[in-house]
Amino acid sequence: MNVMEHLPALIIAIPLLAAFLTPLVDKISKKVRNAVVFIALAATFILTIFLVQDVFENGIMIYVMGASNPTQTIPMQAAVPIRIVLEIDGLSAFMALISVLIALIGLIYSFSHVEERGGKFYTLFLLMLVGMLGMELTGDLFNLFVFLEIASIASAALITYEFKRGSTTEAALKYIVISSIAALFVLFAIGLLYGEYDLLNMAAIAKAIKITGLSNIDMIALILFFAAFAMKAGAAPMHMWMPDAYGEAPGAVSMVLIAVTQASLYALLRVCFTIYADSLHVVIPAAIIIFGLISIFIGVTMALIQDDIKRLIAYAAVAEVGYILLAIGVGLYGVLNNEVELYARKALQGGIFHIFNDILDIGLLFLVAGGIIYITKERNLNKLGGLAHSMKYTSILFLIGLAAVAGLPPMNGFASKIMIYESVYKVSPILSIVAILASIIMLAIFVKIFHSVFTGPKISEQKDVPKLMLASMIILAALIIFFGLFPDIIINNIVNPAVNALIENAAYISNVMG
Amino acid sequence: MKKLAFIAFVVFFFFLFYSAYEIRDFGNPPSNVKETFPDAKYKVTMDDRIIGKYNTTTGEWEYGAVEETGANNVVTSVVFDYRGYDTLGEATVLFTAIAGIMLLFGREKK
Amino acid sequence: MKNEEMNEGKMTVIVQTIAALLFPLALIFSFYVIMHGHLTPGGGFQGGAIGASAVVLLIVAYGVKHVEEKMSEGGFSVFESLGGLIFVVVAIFGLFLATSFLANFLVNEPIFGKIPGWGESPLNSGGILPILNIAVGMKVIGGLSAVVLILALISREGEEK
Amino acid sequence: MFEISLFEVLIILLSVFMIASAIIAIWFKDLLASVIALAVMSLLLSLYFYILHAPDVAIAEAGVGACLTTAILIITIKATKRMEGDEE
Repeated sequence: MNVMEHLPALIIAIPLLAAFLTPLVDKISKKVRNAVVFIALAATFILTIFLVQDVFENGIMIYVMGASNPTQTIPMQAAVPIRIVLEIDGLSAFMALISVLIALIGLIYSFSHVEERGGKFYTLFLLMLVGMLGMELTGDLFNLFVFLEIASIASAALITYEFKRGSTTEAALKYIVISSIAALFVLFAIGLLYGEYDLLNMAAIAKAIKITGLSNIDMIALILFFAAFAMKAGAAPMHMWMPDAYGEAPGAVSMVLIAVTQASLYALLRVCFTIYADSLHVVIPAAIIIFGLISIFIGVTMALIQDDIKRLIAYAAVAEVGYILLAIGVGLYGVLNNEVELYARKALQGGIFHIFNDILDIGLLFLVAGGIIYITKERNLNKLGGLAHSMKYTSILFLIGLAAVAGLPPMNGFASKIMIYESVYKVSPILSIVAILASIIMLAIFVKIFHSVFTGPKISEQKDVPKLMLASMIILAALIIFFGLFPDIIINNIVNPAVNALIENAAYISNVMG
Repeated sequence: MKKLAFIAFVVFFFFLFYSAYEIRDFGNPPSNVKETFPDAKYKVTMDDRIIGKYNTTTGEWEYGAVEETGANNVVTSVVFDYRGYDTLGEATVLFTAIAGIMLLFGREKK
Repeated sequence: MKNEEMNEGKMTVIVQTIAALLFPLALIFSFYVIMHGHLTPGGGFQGGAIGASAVVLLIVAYGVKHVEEKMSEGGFSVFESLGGLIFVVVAIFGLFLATSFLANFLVNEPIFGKIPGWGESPLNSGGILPILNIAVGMKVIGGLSAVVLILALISREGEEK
Repeated sequence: MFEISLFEVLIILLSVFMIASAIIAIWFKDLLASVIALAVMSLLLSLYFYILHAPDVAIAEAGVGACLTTAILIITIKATKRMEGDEE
C-alpha cells in the first residue's frame, strides 16, 4: 500500500478521528488530551506538506472514496462519476496548506490559556479544521455543502466560548443565522443543478455546462451560489456578522475564523472559475469588484470609529477581504476577456498571495489583541495604555503586524498590495487610487491604536503574555517578515500553481472526465 | 427594511417557482445524457448504474448496487457506500452541533 | 402529594405505566430498524431517532432527574463518540486492508459478505454497511438523547430559580 | 375531460393541509400552539414522503421532525416565556 496515494483521505480522517477521540480522552487526563490533539494536528500538517509538494510537482491529484481503484473516477459501464471524488489542484492545495498552518498556530496559542471546558473546545477546534479541509479538498458539490455545515456550526459554537459575556451569544446567533441562510441557498442551488444534469461532481457539471450551454436554471443556481458564498466570505453589504463574530470570539478562534471565511471564498472561486468559467457574464466580475470596493470603504471608515480593540481589527479584516475581492474580480474580468497575460495573471497572483498575507497579518493582530485582553481583562481602547513598559515583546510583534496590514515595504502586505495596485491600475486608475487611499487610512488607524495601547505612562504593573502565546505570535511574525523579504520565492513556488489552476480549468475537468 | 425584506422574499419566491416550472418532470430520467456527454463511452447515468440490471439467465445482478455492496436496500447502499463519505460528514454535523450545545450548556463536574 | 409530583416533572401513574411498557418496545423497534438498515427502509439515522424518542418518552413520563440518575448526559456523549470512532476506524480499515478509504472490504468475505440474489434477503449481507449502520445508530441515539436531556436539565434549573 | 385520480386528490389535500398548518404556526402568538402546528406539518410531510416512495426519508422525518424537534422546542418554551412578545 502506498501512503502517498491515500494522502487526501488521511488528511481528513486523522483530525476527524482525533475529534471523536478527544471527548473520551478528556475524561482520563488533560495532558493526554492536549497531546492527542497536538499530535493529530502536527501529523495532519506534515501530511499536508507532502500533499502540497506532490500536487505542485505532479499536477492534479484524484481520490475516489470507497472505490476499488481510487484513481479511476468513472466506474465500469457508466458515463459519469458516481462516487465522491476528492480532487486537489493547485488552489485546493494552497488553501489546505493555509488552513492547517493557521490551525496549528492557533492550537499552540490556545494551549496557553484554554483550560475550562477544554475537551469540548479542542473537539470543536479540530472539527472546524475538518470542515475547512473537507471544503477545500473535495471535488463534489454536495460534499462541499456538508463540510460547509460542519465548519459553520463548529465556528458558531466556538464563538460562544466566553459565554459569560452576553454579547458572545448574540454574535454566535447572528453567525449561525447567516450561515443557515447561506447553507440553504447552497443546498437549493445544488438541488437545481442535480435536477438539471443528474450530476453532483463539479468537473462533470462544468463539462455539462460547457457542452449544453447556460440554461436559465444554471443562472438561478449561479446567483444563489454567488449570494451565499459572498455572504459567508464577508463581502461588504453582507459583512454585518463579521465584526461581531471576529470581535467576540477568543483570540485563536478569531484567527482560525478568517481561514473558515476564506474557505468560503475558495468555494466562490471554484464556482466562478471552474464550474461556470467561460459562460460567466461580465456582470459577475463587475459585482465582485464593486463588493470589493464597498468592503474596503466600509471596513476602513467603520474601523475609524471603533473603541473596542477586537472589533477594530475585525473591521480591518473586512477591508482586507475587500482587497482580495478587488484583485480577484479584476482577474476574472481579464480571464473572461482573454487578457490573461496583460494584467489578469498579475491581479490573480496579487489576490491569491493576499489571501495568505491577510490571514497572517490580521491573525497576528488578533493574537496580540487576545493576549492583551487575557492579561488586562480590558477591551476598551480608551482604558488601555502604557503596555509597552511591561509587554515589550508583544508591542514589537504588534508593530510588525501593524506595518504588514498597512502595507509598509519590508512586510508581506506590501508585496501583495503593490501587485494589486499595479494590475488594478490597468483596468481603471480610480480603483487603484481608492485602494491606496484606504491603505493610508489604515496605517493612520493602527498608529492610533499603537499610540493609545502601548505608549504613554504606565497604568498598572502587568506580566507579559504566557510563553506559548508568545511562541505562536513569533512564528507568525517570522512568516510575515520572511514573506516580505522574499516574495518571489513564495509567488513562484506556492502562489503560481494556484493561479494556474484558476486560469486553466480544462485540466480540472479532464482529470475527472477523461 | 420591511420593504427590502419583501423584495428579497418576492425574488426568492420567483426563483423557486420558475425553477419548479422549468426543471425536468418529477421521476423522469434525464433525457439529455447523449447530448450532454457526446464523447462518453457508455450512455449510462448515475441512477441506472446504481440500480443495475438483473440477469435472468444467470440469476445475478450486473453492475449495480447489489452486486457491488451486497445490500438489498439500494437506498442504504447509496447512503453508506457510494456516498458514505457524505454520511460520515452528516454524522459529524450532528456531533458538532451536540458538542457545541455541551460547550454552551454543559456543566463541569465538581 | 400529587402537586409535588407534577412539580418534579412527573406524569400520572397511568402515563408512567404505559411509558414503562412502551420504552422497551421502542428500543427493540429502534434496534430492528438499525439492524435491518441494509434490507428494509430505514437505517442508522432513522433507528437512532426512534431510540432517542424512546428516551424522550421516559423524560416526559418520569422527569429529568430520574433519567439522569440512570444515565447522565456525559454517558450519552461517550456513547456518541464511540459511534463516531467506530465509523472512522472502519473507514480507515478500508484504506489499510482493502483499496481505499471507506471501501467495502467485507463484501465476498465469509461473515457479512453474502450477496443476495433475486428476492432473498439474508441479514449477514452488505459488507461493512451493517457495521456503519450500528455506528451511526449509536451516534444518533447518544447525541439526540444528550441534547434533550441537557436542555431539559437547564430548563428545570431555570424553573427552580 | 377533467380526470383526477385518488392519488392526486391525496397529494392536493396533503399540500393544502401542510400549507395551512405552516401558516398557523406563524400566525399563533402562543408558541406552544405554534410548535404543535409545526409537529402536525412534519407528520403530514412524512406522509407525503411516503406517498412519493421515499420510506427512508419518511421514517427520519417522523422520528426527528414530529417527535424530537417538538420535544426540544417544548422544553425550550418551558424554560422561557410561553407568549410571544410578553416580557416583563
